[in-house]
Amino acid sequence: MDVNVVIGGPQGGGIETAGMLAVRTLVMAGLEVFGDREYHSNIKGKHSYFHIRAADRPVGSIRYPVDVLGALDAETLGTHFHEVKDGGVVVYDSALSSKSLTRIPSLDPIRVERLKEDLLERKIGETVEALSQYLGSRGTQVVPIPFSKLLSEVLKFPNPLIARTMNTSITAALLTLMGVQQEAISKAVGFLFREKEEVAELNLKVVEAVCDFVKSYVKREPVAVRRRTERRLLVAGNDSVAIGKLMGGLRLQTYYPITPAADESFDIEENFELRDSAGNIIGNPVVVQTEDEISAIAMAIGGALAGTRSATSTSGPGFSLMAEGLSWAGNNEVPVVITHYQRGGPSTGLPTRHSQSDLLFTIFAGHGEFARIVLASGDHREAMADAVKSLNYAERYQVPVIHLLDKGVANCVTTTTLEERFEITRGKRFDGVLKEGEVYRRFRFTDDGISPRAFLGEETMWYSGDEHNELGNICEDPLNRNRMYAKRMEKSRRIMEEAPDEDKALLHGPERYDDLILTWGITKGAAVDALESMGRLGRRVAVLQVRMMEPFPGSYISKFLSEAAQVIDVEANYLGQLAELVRLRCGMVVRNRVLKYTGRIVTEDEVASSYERILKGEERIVLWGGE
Amino acid sequence: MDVNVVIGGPQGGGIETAGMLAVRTLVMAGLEVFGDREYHSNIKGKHSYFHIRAADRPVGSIRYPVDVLGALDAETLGTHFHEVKDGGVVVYDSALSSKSLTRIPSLDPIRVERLKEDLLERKIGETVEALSQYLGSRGTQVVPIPFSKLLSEVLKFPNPLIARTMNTSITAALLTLMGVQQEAISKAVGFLFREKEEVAELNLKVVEAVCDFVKSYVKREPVAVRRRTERRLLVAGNDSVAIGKLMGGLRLQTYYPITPAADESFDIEENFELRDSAGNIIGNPVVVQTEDEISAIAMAIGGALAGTRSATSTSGPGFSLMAEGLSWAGNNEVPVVITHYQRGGPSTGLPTRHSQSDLLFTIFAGHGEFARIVLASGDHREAMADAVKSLNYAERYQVPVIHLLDKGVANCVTTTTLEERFEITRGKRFDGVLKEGEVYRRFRFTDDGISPRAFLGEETMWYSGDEHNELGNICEDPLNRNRMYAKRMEKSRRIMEEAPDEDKALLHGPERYDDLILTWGITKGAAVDALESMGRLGRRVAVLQVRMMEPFPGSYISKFLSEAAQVIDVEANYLGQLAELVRLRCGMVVRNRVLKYTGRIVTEDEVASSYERILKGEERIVLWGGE
Amino acid sequence: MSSFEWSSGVWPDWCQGCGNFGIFTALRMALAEMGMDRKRVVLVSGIGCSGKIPHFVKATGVHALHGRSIPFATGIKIANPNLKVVVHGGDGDLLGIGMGHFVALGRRNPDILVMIHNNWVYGLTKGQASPTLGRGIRTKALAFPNINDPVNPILIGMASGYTFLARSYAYNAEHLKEVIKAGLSHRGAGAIEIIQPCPTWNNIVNMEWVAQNTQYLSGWDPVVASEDDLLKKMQEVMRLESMDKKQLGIIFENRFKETFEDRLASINGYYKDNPPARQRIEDEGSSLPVSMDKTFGRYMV
Amino acid sequence: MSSFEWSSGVWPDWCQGCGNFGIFTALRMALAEMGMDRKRVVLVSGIGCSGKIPHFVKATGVHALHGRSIPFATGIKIANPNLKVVVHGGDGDLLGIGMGHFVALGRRNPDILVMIHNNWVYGLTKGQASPTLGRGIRTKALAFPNINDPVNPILIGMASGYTFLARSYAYNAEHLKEVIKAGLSHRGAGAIEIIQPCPTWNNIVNMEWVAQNTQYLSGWDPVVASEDDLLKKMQEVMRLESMDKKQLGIIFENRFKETFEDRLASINGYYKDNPPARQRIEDEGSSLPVSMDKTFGRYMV
Ligand SMILES: Cc1ncc(C[n+]2csc(CCOP(=O)(O)OP(=O)(O)O)c2C)c(N)n1
Ligand SMILES: Cc1ncc(C[n+]2csc(CCOP(=O)(O)OP(=O)(O)O)c2C)c(N)n1
Ligand code: SF4
Ligand code: SF4
Ligand SMILES: [Mg+2]
Ligand SMILES: [Mg+2]
Repeated sequence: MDVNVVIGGPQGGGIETAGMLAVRTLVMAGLEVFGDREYHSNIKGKHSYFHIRAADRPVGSIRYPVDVLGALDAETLGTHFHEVKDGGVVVYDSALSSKSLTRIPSLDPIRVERLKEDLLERKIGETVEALSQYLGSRGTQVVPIPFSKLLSEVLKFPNPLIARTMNTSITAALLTLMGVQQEAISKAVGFLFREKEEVAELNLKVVEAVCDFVKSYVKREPVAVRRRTERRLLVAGNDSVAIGKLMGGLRLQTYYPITPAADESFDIEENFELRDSAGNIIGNPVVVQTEDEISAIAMAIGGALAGTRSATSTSGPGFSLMAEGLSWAGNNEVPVVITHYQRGGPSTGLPTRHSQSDLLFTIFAGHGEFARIVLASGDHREAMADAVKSLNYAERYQVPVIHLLDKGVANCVTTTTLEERFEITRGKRFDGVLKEGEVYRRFRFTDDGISPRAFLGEETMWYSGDEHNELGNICEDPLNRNRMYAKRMEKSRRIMEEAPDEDKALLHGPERYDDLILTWGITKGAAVDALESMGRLGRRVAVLQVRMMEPFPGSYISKFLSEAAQVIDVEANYLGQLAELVRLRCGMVVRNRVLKYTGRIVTEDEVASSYERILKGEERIVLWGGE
Repeated sequence: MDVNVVIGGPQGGGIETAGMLAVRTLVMAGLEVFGDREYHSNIKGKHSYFHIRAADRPVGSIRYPVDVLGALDAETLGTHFHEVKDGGVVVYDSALSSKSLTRIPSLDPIRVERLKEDLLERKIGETVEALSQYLGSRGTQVVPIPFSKLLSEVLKFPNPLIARTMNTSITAALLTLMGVQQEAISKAVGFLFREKEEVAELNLKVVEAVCDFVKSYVKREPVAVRRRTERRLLVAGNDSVAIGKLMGGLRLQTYYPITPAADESFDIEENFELRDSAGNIIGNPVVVQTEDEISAIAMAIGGALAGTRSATSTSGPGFSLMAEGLSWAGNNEVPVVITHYQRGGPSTGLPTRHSQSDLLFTIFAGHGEFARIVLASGDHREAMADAVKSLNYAERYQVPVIHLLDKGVANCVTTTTLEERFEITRGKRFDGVLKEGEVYRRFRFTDDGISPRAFLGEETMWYSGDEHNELGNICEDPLNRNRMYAKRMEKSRRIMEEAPDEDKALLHGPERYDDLILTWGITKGAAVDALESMGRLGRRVAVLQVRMMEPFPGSYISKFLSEAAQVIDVEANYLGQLAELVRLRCGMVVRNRVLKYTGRIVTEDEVASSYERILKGEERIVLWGGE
Repeated sequence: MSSFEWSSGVWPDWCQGCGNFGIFTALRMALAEMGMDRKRVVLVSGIGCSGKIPHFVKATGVHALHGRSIPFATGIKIANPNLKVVVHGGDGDLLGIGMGHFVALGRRNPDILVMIHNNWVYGLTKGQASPTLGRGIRTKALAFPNINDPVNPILIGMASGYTFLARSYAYNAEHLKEVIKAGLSHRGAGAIEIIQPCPTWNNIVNMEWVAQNTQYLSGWDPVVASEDDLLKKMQEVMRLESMDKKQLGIIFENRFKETFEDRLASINGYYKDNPPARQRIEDEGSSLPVSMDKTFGRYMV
Repeated sequence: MSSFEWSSGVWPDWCQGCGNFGIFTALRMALAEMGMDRKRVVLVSGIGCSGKIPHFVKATGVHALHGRSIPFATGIKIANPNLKVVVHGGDGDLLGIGMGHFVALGRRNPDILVMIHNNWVYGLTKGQASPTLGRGIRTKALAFPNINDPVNPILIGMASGYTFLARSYAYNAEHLKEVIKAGLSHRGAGAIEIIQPCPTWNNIVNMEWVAQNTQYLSGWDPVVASEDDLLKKMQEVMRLESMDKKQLGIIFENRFKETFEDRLASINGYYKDNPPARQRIEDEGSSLPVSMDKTFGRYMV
């Protein structure tokens, strides 16, 4: 089983709940689920949708065309109808039938033009009615449901309530049409509204009424519920990172609100009572909303100096503002973590859309030279573990760590397994022993280049953004300069020597391969999912997902690349930044690049078909799928 | 002739004037002069010195050991004595004789330790007296002059006045000892103090008295005064850029004070009345000191939108803060110029010292992807011309331009010739013609990718940091996104195609060479000056100075590199950032790297001797010369 | 010209009932009634729901960076003082991340009017506390009651040297329009705090709250009568601002301070006739024939 | 412990006659007299001549970034409220580039004392006008008289919610010491404007100027007596600050406002006993045994 569903409607119109309801239902039915949220930089009114894929094997991407489309408004129908499989299912409120598809004020004028052309070409009229006839004629099962009538007649709901439960209605209908049992839907509803009993009850009634009504339309096999025993988490990437940070000992999170990072801080704030299995509080983090990102990085540094595991979480514009603070942290060997969720740039760009276009910037951000770690997660499980690793790396090497994520990971939801314990390494600590007359030297030269760290309050010490001597006092002496500079820089070499392979890169697929897909971040999911269909072309294909971006595991990566006949870079930016980085660090040219910068995530089929096109001789492929 | 002089003393103690007096005198004597200023991040008291090289051929670097040392204090003697040639000259106030060399509170403890060891090893006592005996024993001409006595007896100067003219005294003495005629010194004094008649007079008297006294010590040939007819400018790089900007039509400069950039803004402010040859005002720029660098870039962008040639000038920390604004300018195709003078990093680093460590940062700064130009000047003449070019490039391609300089160029002084006219190209302008009902589209798609630009006030228009349509209104449509993104990015290709070779890189030395020194910025001067001595090793050596760093002229550079048996990268940073960039853009590995990050500029002899060491098989050489 | 003609035609994507609609309406009415030349009107905005407003207005719009609308606007105004430059931003934008620039504007006093869309929250990022939210208040999206004290834009504005300060209410378009007109007529740095309900995130400040917690100024003369009157007026403003209810209307106006444009002209005699954006900088593709001796004489050897 | 014992031994590289020497002396005297535990004292500074002071003091020093000492300090204080955190910065640092943070500190009211080394210039970058320099004044390095209005740190501080505000003079070490001691004893955000002569760049503010333009407060009670007294006190402060002469002494103290530490404790019951820097986060190299159900139950399926 491998089903793709889109539920769309106006932003703020309950799409979020609809999507989470569908996701949870499908998860409860024992399926593997991956859900992608797409929304405008807008609070209410613009088009938004949830794309859900459910399968009986783990998935990390979405696919087009979709099997089922649920529309809360006419805009959704006009926008997505062309993405529905012939033979698929389309559900909407029959009240929409007479609506125009093109006279919709929230629709971008460019989109209106394109839609008009499309309708004209396909010879479809401009109403929902006309569209549904067209779809029907292509074998699609079109199910306009008279929800209002149904809910007012069966449940005696007043109009506003009908509007408010429209999302549940549509979702219940489409899940039923997919063959999902009512019980699973009801369970999910119960969970989602667990804190609002009344709301839950109303929605449960809606589910009942709708399922009852839709039953007769069901043409699909019932989805068999698989019982699973292992405990899993259903999370967005933001949640994953929050959980990882909490498990990893984070106790100070600073942030300035920005999409798609802010939810993580919300999460930490709400989960703040860490309890052990006996129910006792074992610590609680402080989350501080700062006046700007400059303050966010500065406060996090302050916390780190005081010995607290500290992090800040941001996206591109905020990260730009942190460049100066990052450079201070580099100079002062501060173990601070910046969680950076990339979104569409440049500038404000596409603030709620996906991107992987800050890779090179994170590696070189901040004036001057200093060691840093940039660790990029490719899925939700990694995001959680890497949040812990980032905190560990930071303290172990006394360097700033950038945990690099993207809007894809941040906002997509999926299930992941649970590690109950993570390794925590706090690095070299000052043992409190000083000889008579000796003064604690924060930046003492040592054999391994790491100075024992005392926290503020444990000893007197100095920090300075200026070049400094071992004590931390300003020093412009050229020879001290050479030594202190090298002490900081040589950490990169050390980190590379000591980092485990799994932190450097992961190979997915066969160990011996003809061709290799090079990728990172959420795009990995699409590449891995595409392995099977790519494999059908007669060549062995594997996916190399790079994780450590700085220091870059050049020779480790080179080894994999050099074993491939063709390397194909797939990522969500214009330049092919990972391919550029590979050229810089490995001296190898990856000419084949499959790129997407529309702000929508790369899909499984885009990877598969691009691979095919590359085999046929194309070099640079620019993708554009998804609305 | 090729003479090197160091004049040192406490910061704020007149070293600046002493150096400029010596420089001007030597220039007036018809010599080619290059002067390097070294000073701590301190206003008064820490050690500071001016290193001047005078030769009968153009020079762009300094050399060690030096021929003459003039010391205003004991610290200078202790710090620099080891840099004086055997047979050189050392001048100081005889009143210093009994001073200790090591008990000096302003001296860095690390330096004290090293000095003590050095003195011990050389078996020198810890006083100035002892040192001067040692130097005398090595054939150095030591000239302690009883200035106080001289000036009080001959000129009847009171003590404070003696102190205040000590710099002129020492300078006059050392110039005389070098064989410079009194007339040249007096002329230079007259010029330097041209706006303060009384001070000029006093100093002229000092010169007379000192020259008279020193005459008998002179062992050198008199420096023959060469009369030169061509008009020249004696400038620091800051001045060069200021002049270039004014000639280039800059009319709004915003800045937040920072070393070593701020002097440029002072310069513009003071030169603000641009007059034509008839003496009429032809325009005057506005210089605004902003509340921070974020504001500086934002205001400059504002000015550029209004149609004013606008720039801001900064160094590392300020540039870090401008990353977000830069990204906005990239997204909105704003012709704004950032003049970036690199200094020692990371963070506050060595704020008054030289560095070339922001190269990769300037290329990748700012979140998201967008086209920009990074143009690096290698000397004062280029700095001036490139200031104009930067303004031209910015408007022609509607991109932000980073004019990349370093503390070396900023603060070193030298002469340069004068171009009285520069080309000015303002790029594609909106012609004011709109069809009935047509609205001006700031971001119109055109064949050459450049939209005709209207200034604010000429039409209504929109700008947005969000992705936008042709009108400039927010647009999240994926296909518009792809087009608008590509429109911005493809400028890089166009720029590379159209840029003249001289803006890409310059080859110095023989056109056919065995080995090639790869370098940029002020370091070019040392490499070019070293050509002659490197040539003596039996191999043909040339210097390739890269100027355009982004977009990078990969194939142009590759051609030069591939013709060399050995390529040796020389620059003032730790990584060898230009070599890294070459690897990234040309795919060529430059293994030999000569690097200096003490904050002191690379000298001619360091290049020459490093080349020799490289030929002998060393790969990475870290330099540390200069105090 | 009717206010309708000041609509760009771009669909305003604010939530139903958002106070920004009221501001949008009042702004257009003010521009229309004042007969402004749309080419000369430049609306500069920050990032936030509020920051989108320039797209909807048929005048020039510069949708700048979060917190940086003021320096963008200042650069525009300095380069071309003939433009009418107006700033729109959220409370987070102008008084949080942008506070440094907000204060700097007062110190310069250019002829720029700043409209603060005050909804007590970060609207576009989903309802976090903004700097104007009262301590102890917990709006919809907050996990805990707010623990920061609010800033009062009027008091901060006064301490920063603004020469025009007013407060109005987004749903009273008529009042707001008049206040905007007064602000646009004032020469110097002005700030209008606009109480802007955000029905989506701010469940405290609704019409009822406004009815109970605001009051229209009456009998209040905001204008500083003489330089000697300044202290008294400022003390009075402080009193007004410490009242339980927020005062609506023009609160403070000081006409004695030179604008930044005048100050620039005072040190740069050519500025008024020849501001940067109006200057000639080339002559048939060449730089102007500068006299080296007169201009750069000090560098010549 | 004598004040001498609070010297680190690093040579202070200020110019002869610099007011920073006075501040350095007074600070050490205050720390000595209060018998502070040097390990618990953290001096956080910005960049500038002023910013170097922590290097010279034998306590912990964090020489941070230009304009960012306040957020550095805030982070330190939040992580470990048991530290005594003091901020030193220049007028440019704290009131120019750092103004946004200066205001934010007032809104939070943590127990942090800010010392503003006010010399009216950017000392370390060679004498440009700082935000406190009066309009029309032309100090040594300026090409033209200053065209910006000065900010008054006391008034901005008051508008921002500071609970302790004072002014003193660098060359009156005794007075300054007492003011610092009062500031260190106050619980909450405090700011001391220290008139700090800069003989190198500021040729206006010298001893004579100070003698003629300042006056020691006498008979002034800075303490807000009751919440109802607040407005009156603030109005009075405004009067004091509009006088021709700068008032020296403690100008304003409000003891009614909770500190940020208290506020954090109010929403986070474990904060006081268990602040971030004191929390256990691992158990023999492993993360603590968090109860998944109790803590992350909402994500479980
Ligand atoms: C540097 C930066 N940080 C964060 C953001 C994310 N952001 C977008 S809007 C906004 C705040 C909006 O609040 P406010 O200024 O009050 O405007 P409102 O939406 O309430 O009108 C923020 C923080 C950003 N765009 N840029
Ligand atoms: C981001 C940044 N911009 C600029 C500078 C350069 N800078 C160093 S000190 C200083 C200003 C000093 O003035 P002030 O804060 O008044 O301190 P003072 O030297 O007068 O004590 C500046 C702008 C910097 N270090 N960092
Ligand atoms: S979130 Fe609030 S401020 Fe933003 S558009 Fe909606 S109602 Fe208006
Ligand atoms: S420049 Fe001014 S503030 Fe700086 S050390 Fe010298 S006198 Fe002090
Ligand atoms: Mg707001
Ligand atoms: Mg200062």
